[in-house]
Amino acid sequence: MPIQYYIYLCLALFSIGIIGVLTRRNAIIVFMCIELMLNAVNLLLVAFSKMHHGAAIAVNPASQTGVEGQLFVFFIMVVAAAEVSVGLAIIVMLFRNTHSVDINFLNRLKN
Amino acid sequence: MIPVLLILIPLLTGLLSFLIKEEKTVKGWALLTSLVTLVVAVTGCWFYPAAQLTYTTSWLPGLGADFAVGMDGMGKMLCLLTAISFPVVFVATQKNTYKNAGRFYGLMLLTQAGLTGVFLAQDALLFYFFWELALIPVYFLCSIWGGEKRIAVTFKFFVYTFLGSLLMLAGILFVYFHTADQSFAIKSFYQVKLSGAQQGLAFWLFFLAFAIKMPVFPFHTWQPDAYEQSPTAVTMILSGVMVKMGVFALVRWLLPVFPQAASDSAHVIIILSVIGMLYASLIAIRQDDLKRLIAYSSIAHIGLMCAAVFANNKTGMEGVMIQMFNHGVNVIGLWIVADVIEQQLGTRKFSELGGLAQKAPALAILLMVMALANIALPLTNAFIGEFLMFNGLFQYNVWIAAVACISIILAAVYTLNMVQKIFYGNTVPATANATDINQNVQFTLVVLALLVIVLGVYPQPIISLTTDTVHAILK
Amino acid sequence: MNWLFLLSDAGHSNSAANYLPIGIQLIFAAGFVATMIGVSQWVGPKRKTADKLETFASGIESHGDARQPMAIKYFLVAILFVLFDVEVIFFYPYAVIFKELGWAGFSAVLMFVAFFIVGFIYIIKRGALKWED
Amino acid sequence: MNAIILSALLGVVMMFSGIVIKEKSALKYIAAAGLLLLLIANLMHTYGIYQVRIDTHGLLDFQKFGLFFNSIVFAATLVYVLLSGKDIENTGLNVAEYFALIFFVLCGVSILSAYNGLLMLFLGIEILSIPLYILTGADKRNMKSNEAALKYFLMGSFSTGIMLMGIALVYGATGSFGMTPPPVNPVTGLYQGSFLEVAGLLLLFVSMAFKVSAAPFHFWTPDVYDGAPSVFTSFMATIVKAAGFIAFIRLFAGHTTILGPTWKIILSFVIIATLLIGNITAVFQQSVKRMLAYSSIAQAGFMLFALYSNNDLTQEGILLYTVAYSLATIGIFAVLIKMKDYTYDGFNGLAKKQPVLAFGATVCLLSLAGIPSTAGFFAKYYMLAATIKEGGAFWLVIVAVLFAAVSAYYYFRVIQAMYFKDGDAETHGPISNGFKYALLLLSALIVLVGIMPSVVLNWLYF
Amino acid sequence: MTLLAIDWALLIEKLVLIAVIVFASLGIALYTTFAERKVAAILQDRPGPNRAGPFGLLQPFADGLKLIMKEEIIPNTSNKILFILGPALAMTAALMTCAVIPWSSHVELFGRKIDLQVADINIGILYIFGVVSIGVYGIMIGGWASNNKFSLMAALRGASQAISYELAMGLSLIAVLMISGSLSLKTIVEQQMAPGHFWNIVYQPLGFLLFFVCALAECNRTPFDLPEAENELNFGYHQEYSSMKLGFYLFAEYVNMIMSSAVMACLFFGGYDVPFLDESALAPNIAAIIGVAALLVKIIIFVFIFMWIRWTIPRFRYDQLMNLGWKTMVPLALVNMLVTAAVILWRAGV
Repeated sequence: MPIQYYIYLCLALFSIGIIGVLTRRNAIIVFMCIELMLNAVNLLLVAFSKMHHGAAIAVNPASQTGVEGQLFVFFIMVVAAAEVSVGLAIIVMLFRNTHSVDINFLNRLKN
Repeated sequence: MIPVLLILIPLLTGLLSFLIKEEKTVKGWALLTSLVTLVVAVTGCWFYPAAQLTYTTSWLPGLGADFAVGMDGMGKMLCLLTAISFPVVFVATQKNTYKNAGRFYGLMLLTQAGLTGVFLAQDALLFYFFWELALIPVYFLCSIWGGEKRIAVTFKFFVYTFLGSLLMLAGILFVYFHTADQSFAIKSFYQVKLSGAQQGLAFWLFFLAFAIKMPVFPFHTWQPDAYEQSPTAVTMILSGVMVKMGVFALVRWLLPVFPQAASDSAHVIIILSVIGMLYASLIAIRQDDLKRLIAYSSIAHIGLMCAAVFANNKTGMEGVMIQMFNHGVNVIGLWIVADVIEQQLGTRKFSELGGLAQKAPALAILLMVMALANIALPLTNAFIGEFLMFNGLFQYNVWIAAVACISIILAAVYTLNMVQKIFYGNTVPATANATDINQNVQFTLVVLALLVIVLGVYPQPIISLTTDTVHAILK
Repeated sequence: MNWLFLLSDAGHSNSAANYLPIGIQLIFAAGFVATMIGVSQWVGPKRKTADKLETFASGIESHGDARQPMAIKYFLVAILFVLFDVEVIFFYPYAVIFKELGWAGFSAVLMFVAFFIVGFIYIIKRGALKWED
Repeated sequence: MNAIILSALLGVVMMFSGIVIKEKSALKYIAAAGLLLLLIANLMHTYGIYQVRIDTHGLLDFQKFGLFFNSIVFAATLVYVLLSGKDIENTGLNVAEYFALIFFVLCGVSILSAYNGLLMLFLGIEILSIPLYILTGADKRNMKSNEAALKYFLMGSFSTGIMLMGIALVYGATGSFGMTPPPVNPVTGLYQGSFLEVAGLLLLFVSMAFKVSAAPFHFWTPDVYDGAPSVFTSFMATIVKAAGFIAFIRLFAGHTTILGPTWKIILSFVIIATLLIGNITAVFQQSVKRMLAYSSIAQAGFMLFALYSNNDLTQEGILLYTVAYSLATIGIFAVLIKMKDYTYDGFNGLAKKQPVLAFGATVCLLSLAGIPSTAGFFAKYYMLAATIKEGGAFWLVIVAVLFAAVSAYYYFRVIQAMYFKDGDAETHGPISNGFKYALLLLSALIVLVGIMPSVVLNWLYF
Repeated sequence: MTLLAIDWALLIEKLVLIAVIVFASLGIALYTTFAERKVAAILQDRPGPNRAGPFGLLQPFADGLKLIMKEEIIPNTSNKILFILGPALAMTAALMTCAVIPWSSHVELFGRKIDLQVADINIGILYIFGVVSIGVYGIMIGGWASNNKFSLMAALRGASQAISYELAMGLSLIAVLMISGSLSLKTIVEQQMAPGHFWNIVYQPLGFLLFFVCALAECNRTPFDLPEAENELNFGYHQEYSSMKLGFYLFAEYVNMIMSSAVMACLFFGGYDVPFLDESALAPNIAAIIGVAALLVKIIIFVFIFMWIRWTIPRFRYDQLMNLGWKTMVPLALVNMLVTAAVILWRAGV
């Protein structure tokens, strides 16, 4: 499949994530949207990695090009996991204090 | 070594003063050290060859900035003024008491260090450093020991001058990057080649800073309030020495570095100055407050100096040199009188004063000398300066000079009006129990009056001291 | 109909075509489940009463919402799982190629395991895995 | 390499020392000792003495500049721990963990100062950020702290998402995560950047602007800084921010030309917006802590000049800015934490009750305002000088200078409150002598750097 | 025309295979329920179900029919969509697992070589892990949607138990992967069949033990059946369910049991390999049939062991269960992995 399809798909997922972050009010859903953004990137990276790999092995069959893209995905997964745990902990902590996961009330800090 | 000493002595002794708790001790200490500085300054001015009056050591080699200080004619003269002013102020205000006197005198001495540094700096960055350093202690002095509205007023003063100096910093940097050898040294600045537009830009950045400091109309609004609210000792330094920083900087840093822009803008600035002179004089006539009157009168005098600087001819420049020194002497004298009146009688309003001459004849005589000097009557020191300056202004443009001359008449009006209202007429409740001035004040006023008269008759020392500068500038 | 070409290149062992049967099976399984639910819905009797539709609490009337804050321990397990599972994920690629990496790779993994264990000991010491109250 | 490994290990050590050592007050000494060790190890690396040699395959590139930045950061953290260690203890129960997290942040800093490739940039940023989310929420019972943590976390991971998208696009366009600019077009003399790459770089720019809180991506900063426990705000606002700038500059050093002349326009817009919003909003704050939060945005505006100019003065400048800004902010926060009331009025009359505190705070504030003979002056000086040297943006310098004057307004309000107003400034309990000496030492340091910046900078040229 | 390039025969072949495997596993599962009751009866020394058909052999069909014919009840306070989604997900996930299990090598029919494996993907084990984790959603969603305190409690327990043991399971598998060097189940089985190689159980006894315990826990089988601990949580996470939805939950459990037995057989017991028999010497079709039979036998043995354990060993307490999972299984699995790696490297003489 042409690379454009992957780019479009990933951008669509990414945009859904961004729109979700900007419009939703539930902290958990916002959080999920962020994860969606990260996974869109993962997908894109793998697609690009494959693309570069394909281009490289056409020239040199032993080429390792493209490995770094997939490697990056691993790191993103790890970091996402770390973020998930910290984020969950924060949301739980907040929930225990406020009994709500609505981020509208965050405006209270303004004053 | 002399210039370094001139800066270091007040700096270190000032820092030490912070540690002294006893008020009496610190007063004596401050007076002593300022006298030492005076001795050093006098020695430096007349007893040392020029070669020994510069000192350069590496400071920021990466930036092309050195710790370079040196005394040329104008520097000598202003250092002398600074060195004289401080002991005079200390003696005159000996009887005033301050909370935390240690800090007060410490900050005063730091101010002296800063001022001296400004006059001696031979390096643009160093100059900027001292320019700001002189400001900070004054800010604290005024804000802690000043009058009722001190905080707001001083803050205005501070923000104004700080803004000005930041603009100057931008200007300094601008010039710095156009110097041939990327150096802040004054020589490099003098040799810098800038196009007309570049000169214009940098010129105004510098000028704004100096204009705020002097202050020139329309940047003067901070000044009367600040003078009124500051403790008198600080006001003396502010108007006697600090405003000279502005004039000094015009001569030292503006004219030689941007000759083209200076002559291009001269017309605007001179007209502004003259407007300022007349405006300040007119307001001074309407004043009921002694301090504010002196403040406005000071604006008028500074306006004349600024105009004469931009007239850019030998006569005018010589006048400026003389007047810088003399105005300092005169205005300090006036402030001392104002301080005495305020301390003794608790008021500065003319409407509440009168007939003081009967109670305090010595004060009356001495004030009269100062007042006449303020009008620039012949035989007083100010006469020669103002005469030369007007002369220079006439050479520049007859009409402008003619308009400016009106301010002489106005000066006579408000000064004599002041003298009359305070000293003559009937005694009022405030002055009924007044006594004559104490020994300290009498001594300082006599010294100042002597200076007024001696320099009025024989101004040669000052003129010869500064001829080299005048020549250098006009070359 | 571009996706259908997936079917044509089933020769490679590592191509998207290998996953197509899984897709078919998914459709098959989901269809089966849906049918069965539909059938039972259709066949079963429908006599609803208020008692039937209440949540069951052993015959006692149930109070309030069941979705109340629960013990933090469960969250802790979830969080720890996420962390450690990701660490485990790293062993998989290693396990596949560890022979090529040799002892150097082994020492690197030892270091990784050391970090794993350090974290593990830490959570145990901090009492994150203390279940009995 | 020394610093990265050692800081991670020290973090682990701190974690466990919390379990082993029951005496809470001993922890800060361990942390201080650890920092000292870290500093020494980093200096050794700077002089070419390695404890460990690891082939990073070009992922990390240790340059003198980055190593030196590390040293500055470690030293600043040491000062921070010495000054505010006691207050870190008072934040909550998990003291050892706070120190451990600080070490992990430092690990992120060390990566950011040496990264060479987008992978390491990403890792560094995350290693830096994640502990901070936790530190922000360290005051568990305090609702404000919770909210700040959530906000910081959501905003932080959002910007991470954007950054990753940027990285992915750059990777798609160039086929590598390296930072070497693409080849120059022989005809136009410009770098050839495809649409993907430009889009990716812009996304990277946005995300980095988020991290360093440059307008218009600054909005999370005041709330987070305000809500976080003050001790950690001070850490976040200084060391972390400086590290963000280092990363920012490294990232765009080679890439600016791809964006062409638009780059400078965008950047000057961002700079002016940052200065404007930071300064003007700071003027209207009633709480000193919040004012400092906004002023940190304003300072970020100044640091952005380093990005704008990007010449030899920039490196020295950003280092000096880091020193000046970190020291001053750590100092002023250390004093702020001691205060009971964070409003301006809470400082009224501090000079009478606690002259040493007031003096220390004054020196810090003067430095923040950029008064000569304090470190802050040369920091600003370098930024302006670098920009003027770059040429073409003198108007930007003038704007910056005007805002610097505005900044004096709100910094001096604190000084006014301390020295000129009467009041009963209350502190939390008595102030220990150790704290006073440390504060005086800090003031002396600020003045020393302010008069002789070469003591700091000469290291660069040895 | 891309359409022409489609291998229609392959498509049909796969469809048939899928249908056979799915229905076969459903059938086996059906009879496993019967077997469970019989085994229980035998162990408790009683006859067990024996009325429907000879030896009660029609009993499972009677049970199934009953479940279908029951009334659907969806509680008022529940979340309707999730309530249905829960069991559907559990069942679908259970049915999906069998896609990557190699039932035997291949048969040759109509001149075609037909693999007896739905999909030979190179990440087979990861696939199983993925699908099994989706099963946890079934439990969690069901418990949550019921809006019943007991259900929710049980679902939480179930989820935390499942994820805890998944960790140990993943770790214990890595040792097997090191031996085989592949994530494809087919490759793993073929390696064990290759001459000169033994079954992995010989190399990995500890790994097998760990995996077996985890499999018990993943299937919520006693002694790890806390999610449906009748005497404390009424009936567990599915207590609000009735009719076929309940049936799905019960069924899914049995299907899972069979599938984990199959996976264990493939990973540790040579899959469709018959020991001491050279399959390559036989005709492929016969070998395939023998293979399927062998695998089925292995599965049945495992299933029997599962049941045996159920009726012999009492249930764990929650804290015991978690302690076992985190503090014993995980470290043991790690050690097992490292030792395996070291031994293999040492033997390879690198």
